[in-house]
Amino acid sequence: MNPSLRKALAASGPFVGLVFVYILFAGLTAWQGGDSRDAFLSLYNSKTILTQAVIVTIGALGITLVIIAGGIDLSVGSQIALATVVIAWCLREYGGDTAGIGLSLGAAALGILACGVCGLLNGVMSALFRIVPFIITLGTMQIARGVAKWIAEEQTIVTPESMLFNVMVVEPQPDVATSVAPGIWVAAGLIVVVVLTLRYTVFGRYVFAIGSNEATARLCGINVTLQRIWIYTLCGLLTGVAGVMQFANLTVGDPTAAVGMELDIIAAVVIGGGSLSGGEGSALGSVVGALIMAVLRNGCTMVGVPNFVQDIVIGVIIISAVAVDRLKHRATVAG
Amino acid sequence: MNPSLRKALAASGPFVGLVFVYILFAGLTAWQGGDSRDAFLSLYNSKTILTQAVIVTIGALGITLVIIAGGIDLSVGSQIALATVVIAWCLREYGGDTAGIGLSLGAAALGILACGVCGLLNGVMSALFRIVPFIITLGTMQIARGVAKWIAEEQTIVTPESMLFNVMVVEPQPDVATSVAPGIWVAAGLIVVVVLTLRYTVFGRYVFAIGSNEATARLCGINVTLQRIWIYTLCGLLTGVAGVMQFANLTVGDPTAAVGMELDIIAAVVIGGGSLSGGEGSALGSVVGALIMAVLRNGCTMVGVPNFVQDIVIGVIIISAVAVDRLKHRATVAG
Amino acid sequence: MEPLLRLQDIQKSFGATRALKGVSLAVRPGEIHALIGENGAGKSTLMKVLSGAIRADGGRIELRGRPCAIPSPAAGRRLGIAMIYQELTLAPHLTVEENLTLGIERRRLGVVRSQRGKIRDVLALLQHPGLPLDAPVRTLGMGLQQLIEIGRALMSNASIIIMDEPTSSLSAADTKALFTTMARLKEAGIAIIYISHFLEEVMRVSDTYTVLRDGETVASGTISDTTMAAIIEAMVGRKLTEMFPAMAHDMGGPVFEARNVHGLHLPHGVDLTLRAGEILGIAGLVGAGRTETVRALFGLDRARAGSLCVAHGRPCPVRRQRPRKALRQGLDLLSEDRKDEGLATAMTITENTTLAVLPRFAQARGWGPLRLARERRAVWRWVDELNIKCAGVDRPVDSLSGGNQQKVALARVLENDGAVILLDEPTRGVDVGSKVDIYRLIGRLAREGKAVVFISSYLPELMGVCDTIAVMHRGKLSQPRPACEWTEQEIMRVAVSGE
Amino acid sequence: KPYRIAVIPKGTTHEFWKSIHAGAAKAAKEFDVEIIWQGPQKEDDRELQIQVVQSFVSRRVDAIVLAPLDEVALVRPVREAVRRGIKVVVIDSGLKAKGFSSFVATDNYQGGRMGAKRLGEVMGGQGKALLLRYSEGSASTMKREQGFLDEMAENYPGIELVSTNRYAGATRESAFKEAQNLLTKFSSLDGVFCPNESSAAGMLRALQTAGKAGKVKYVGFDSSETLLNGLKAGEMDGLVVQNPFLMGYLGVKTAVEVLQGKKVKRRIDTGVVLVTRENMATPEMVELLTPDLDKWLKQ
Ligand SMILES: Nc1ncnc2c1ncn2[C@@H]1O[C@H](COP(=O)(O)OP(=O)(O)OP(=O)(O)O)[C@@H](O)[C@H]1O
Ligand SMILES: Nc1ncnc2c1ncn2[C@@H]1O[C@H](COP(=O)(O)OP(=O)(O)OP(=O)(O)O)[C@@H](O)[C@H]1O
Ligand SMILES: [Mg+2]
Ligand SMILES: [Mg+2]
Repeated sequence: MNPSLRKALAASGPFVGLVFVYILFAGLTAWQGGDSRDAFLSLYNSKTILTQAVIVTIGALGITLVIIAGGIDLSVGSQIALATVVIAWCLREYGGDTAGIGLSLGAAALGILACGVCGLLNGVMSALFRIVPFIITLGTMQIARGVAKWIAEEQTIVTPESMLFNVMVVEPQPDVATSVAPGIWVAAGLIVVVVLTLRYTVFGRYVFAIGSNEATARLCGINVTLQRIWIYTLCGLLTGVAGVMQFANLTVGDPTAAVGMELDIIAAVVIGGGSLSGGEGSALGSVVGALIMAVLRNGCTMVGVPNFVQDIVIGVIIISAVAVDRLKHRATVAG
Repeated sequence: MNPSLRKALAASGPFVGLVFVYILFAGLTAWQGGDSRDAFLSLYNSKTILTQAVIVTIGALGITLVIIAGGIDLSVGSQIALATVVIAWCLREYGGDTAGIGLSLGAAALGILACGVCGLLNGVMSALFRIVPFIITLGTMQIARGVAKWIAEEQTIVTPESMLFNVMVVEPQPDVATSVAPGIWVAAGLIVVVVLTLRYTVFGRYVFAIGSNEATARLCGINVTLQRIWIYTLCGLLTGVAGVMQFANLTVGDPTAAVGMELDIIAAVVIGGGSLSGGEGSALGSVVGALIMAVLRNGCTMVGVPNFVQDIVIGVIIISAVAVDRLKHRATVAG
Repeated sequence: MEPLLRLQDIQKSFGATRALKGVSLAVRPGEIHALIGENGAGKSTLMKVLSGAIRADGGRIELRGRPCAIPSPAAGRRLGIAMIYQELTLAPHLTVEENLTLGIERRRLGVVRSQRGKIRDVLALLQHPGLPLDAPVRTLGMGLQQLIEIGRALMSNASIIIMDEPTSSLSAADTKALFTTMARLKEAGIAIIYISHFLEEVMRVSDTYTVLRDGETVASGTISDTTMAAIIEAMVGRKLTEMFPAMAHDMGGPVFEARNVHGLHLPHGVDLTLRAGEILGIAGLVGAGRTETVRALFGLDRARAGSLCVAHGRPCPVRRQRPRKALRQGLDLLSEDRKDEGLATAMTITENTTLAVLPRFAQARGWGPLRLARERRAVWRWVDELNIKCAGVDRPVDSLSGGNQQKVALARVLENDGAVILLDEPTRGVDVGSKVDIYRLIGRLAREGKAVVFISSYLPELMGVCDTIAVMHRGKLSQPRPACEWTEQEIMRVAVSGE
Repeated sequence: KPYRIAVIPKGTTHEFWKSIHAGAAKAAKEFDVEIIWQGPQKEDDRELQIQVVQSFVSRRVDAIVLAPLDEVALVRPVREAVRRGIKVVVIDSGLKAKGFSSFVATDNYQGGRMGAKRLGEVMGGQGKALLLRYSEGSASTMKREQGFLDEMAENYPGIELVSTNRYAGATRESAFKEAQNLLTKFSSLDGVFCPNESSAAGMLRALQTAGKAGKVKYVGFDSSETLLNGLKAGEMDGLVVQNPFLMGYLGVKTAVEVLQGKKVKRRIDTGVVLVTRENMATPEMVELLTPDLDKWLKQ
């Protein structure tokens, strides 16, 4: 088979799922009629879905790297909370009534950096002590959350007006079709960067190699320890960007934000074809996974089905995504 | 070295930790003086700590089995919520103003059974499809939560008075030293059962064998698939008992209960010497791990330190417990 | 000509095992140097030292006359040493191209630059120009994977290429292509160290040779000055008559029959009959399919066809065989892979010994509590009888030396007390003293009327211990003949050529 | 020796609780007692709040001032506290128990009606409106929601309530997402009501990001910096405000009186007021809305 076709097909699984979910809800809302009929398919709603998917998408980009390299990161949710708090603290301390562009960007950078440090710690500890990353990141999950509460003095931090507030506005200029939240552009940019990195750079190739067969990677002269530290740090930095988006959403620093979001993000990666045993996964797949979750959430509200249906559907989708993948693999091996 | 001594020493790590934490807080409260000085060391407070540890302890017993066998279960928190809801639903539907003993026990049994079914599903799916249990249980985590919300119609379920309410009363008869919550007796009984099962039964030995080296287990004629289904089912049933305790604590069926508790429980098991790569762990160790967490929580409230300190301390303890264990192993290998 | 590479007095120990006791070797540019020795002689270890995968405990490495250190595989590659490992070391999810260039990517600003031109040259050299570069290697067969492994070594502009049994899973055509390639590399002045058990191939392609035995150099020279017989003599070496204690035993009627066993991959149509008290040795080269035969009989690997019958029981199709069932039939297997399969090394001696028969030690037909005291007594019996050196039966198995670990694995088989016992390389990685204990034990089993299959790549022990010997060649088992009718040269000949 | 009184809020991250804290601190200073401020951080963590109460029972404080997260789940620990001779004053939300000394709270039902009245007025008595509920099982907000619905049904028949069954969840984050989706679904909306601070803040943010702030009539409940800014900017049309500062103050004061053996009322109303853009600058409103918290907390 043509190789690029093969790759496309492999990646198409989640994409087909996305289309299916979208059509399903379009059908449901149409059948239901009333207000929700056109609302779901409207351009504005698409923008809403995309905006809502931004945070999980960016987080998923980071975790995709980690998962491809055979690791896991449970501390992402806490890191996002930490980022919102650091940003808000920065704006409150140094901003007057309104924070200028410079300060806003500086605060965002600081938030991203804080997460980068968390990632660095994850990487160093799991590489040096050779502890399962599950435990390490379970620990940093608690620690990052604690530090966030500390900085915030266990409150939400209210900040002066800042340009960051506008990053997640669904439609900055109403009725302009191309006007979408700046956060979407950021996410799009990062997607491109991560996709290109994974596909075309030496680093990206090493990520796959380490996850696929660590011993081989070592024998081929790859400094696995160093690469792993890099991978976790990058994941942290990306998580930090997701944190900036979360802050833009909340407009306050909230140390209790994003509890459990790591599991959402991991689910997105897995739905998108990532394998927890490493070596498999794609940034685009993870993005599609995040979109599937966002469409599900949005669609459920549109149709007005209760939350519990949403929970159950997400659970079933996670399991079947992986089961289908496994059966596909088995077929390949047998054939 | 004497073998039982060896085992005792190996298990002593977490126990030393527990004593350390207890003495630390005794010291802190004494130093702080005032009312909290005697309060922490009081009999009543010990009862409180034990009562508070009951749920995590029973949950940890189940997960200990799973972790020793080389698996993981993320659905425990949701299962606990499901159990509370099933019990409450049962009491509300069939109880009048007060629920009799028979009904109460029946409801509890039903709650336990519901979790057993979740465990069975986990086991069957991870054994048959050979999907990483992380994903399977991530899926059932969502599904169980959704079903709980469904049954509860997204509300808390208020129930008539039932004898179950008394299971977690810290001191049923005031000022009687031996009067402790019935839940503690239940937990103690289960601890004994699980310890004996792991140590003295064929099944317990198989649990270790599967986690230690699955290929060997297969070579020795162990039906690994079947055993694994058993292990997850047992974990589910134990989780169900934890759910009964949670219900006794809340006295309502709460579909949003115990979010993230699985991570607490896994942390307890890991602090108690369980290894996520399987083959290692002990029921007593996990119990000590759960107690460490309970003492930490209680002590932090007693001393009046903020929540964030507690979070950070727990995180540090998780990581260092495992790091110390790893260094010890390395030392053994070198020596 | 000045040697390109000179190894002097290289030593390496793994715990108590002295894998290399002081090996020396010299290779000149444009030379194919054969490294020959029995299983476990230390060939792979020596080459891993050379490539930087492991560090030697002592000795000198000189490259182009200058001493150098090779602390890591990366360093080895920089020095121009490329290695083809015996166990495949590919990243299964990566594509052919990615595997070929792994670790030697050409880059500009971190971006990988295509080396397709060079890849095409290399594949053409291997006579597989059409290999799909974008296919993940796990979708390719074993043979092609081996080719990619070879290709990766060719990619790295190496001046020395080490090939550790490159042809063990290559087809005849690919093997021929590889030899052509080697000839071209040789013309280009590249030195090749070639490890193979296929002595005929070795004789055909190499210029010089070194024979290793038990971690020492025992012979070296030019191929044209020697004969295959002389090399085998050097490999097999010592006289060990006293090593094989004679245990008189009688043979009874047949207790085991297998007909026409086909595995998924190997073997092809194996027939096997065992009599009570018979010790059947199976010889063969690595990869001949001996392990797969006994695994299929025991139900550990899926089989394609065949039937078996233990101790006059009902015949049973091999496809339906399961380990549990086999154990109940009285069939038992000692795995060749002690560390990853044979033993749960983190568990105690007791637990390992009784794992297969545990319900026997529990009350109420396996449902009740274990009788720990009785279990320990049973294990102590084996510890005494097999002379297992341990600090107690509650020590974890990984605290024991390799030989004693193997005895624990044997104790498990003995505890099960089956009528037919399949021993796959029971003496691999075991020191000489323990080997004698194991031989004695095998003799005792036969005396008790059990039928034993003894797989080994070490010919003297087969000759010394077995009643009958059969030889396996590429999945086909020869007719068993009494051991006294074989010579080692004869076995080697059949193993290499198949007739 | 001064009395020690534990004050246990529902959560610690909302500004509402900061005001309660300040009020309690003021009372503590005034009556020379020591207060201990501790609570769960997420407003749906019943389990943790139970543990906090239990720990204070162990610690044998003299009295507990508690804002229960659940009107049933907290009954048992409160009963245990009472049995061990600890006085309990319940604030903010109801508790289905006997034995506690007094209930100091806003009349939430009236508050809900007040909000409905304001929304009905600014909408001119007609149009489509929606109610975004807070979280499952919270007694106080359920009363507000009920009051809102009753007032609407009785006095504003011209207003169609298009959605009353969706919950915002316990955090701003969850409220924001839910509100975003609801606003998309009901594109032609004239009025919105939210029953507490986190749901109101989430909704306000959703209106802002959807570009509908100021266009949709919007009445919320509780005050915070975020919400007051919204009011000032004309993005909100009214806030039904409780007096958390007073609630904290009266909660502790009542507890002290109980401890001193004085007789206290079973039910103490702390009142609600409607804040609008017009009246928010009056001195009494300023005092109510932005009490000088730091004065009481920074010591
Ligand atoms: N990592 C290790 N740990 C312990 N012992 C080892 C290790 N690697 C090799 N050995 C031992 O060192 C000895 C030499 O092994 P080596 O693999 O070098 O043999 P070889 O000559 O390549 O054999 P073969 O022909 O089977 O490949 C053997 O006894 C082996 O068991
Ligand atoms: N799943 C597989 N697919 C393809 N080839 C395989 C597979 N498993 C094993 N092989 C190959 O089959 C051959 C037979 O291996 P086997 O282990 O049975 O040989 P053996 O004679 O027992 O050798 P040894 O002396 O190493 O024990 C080897 O070349 C091996 O690489
Ligand atoms: Mg070798
Ligand atoms: Mg073999």
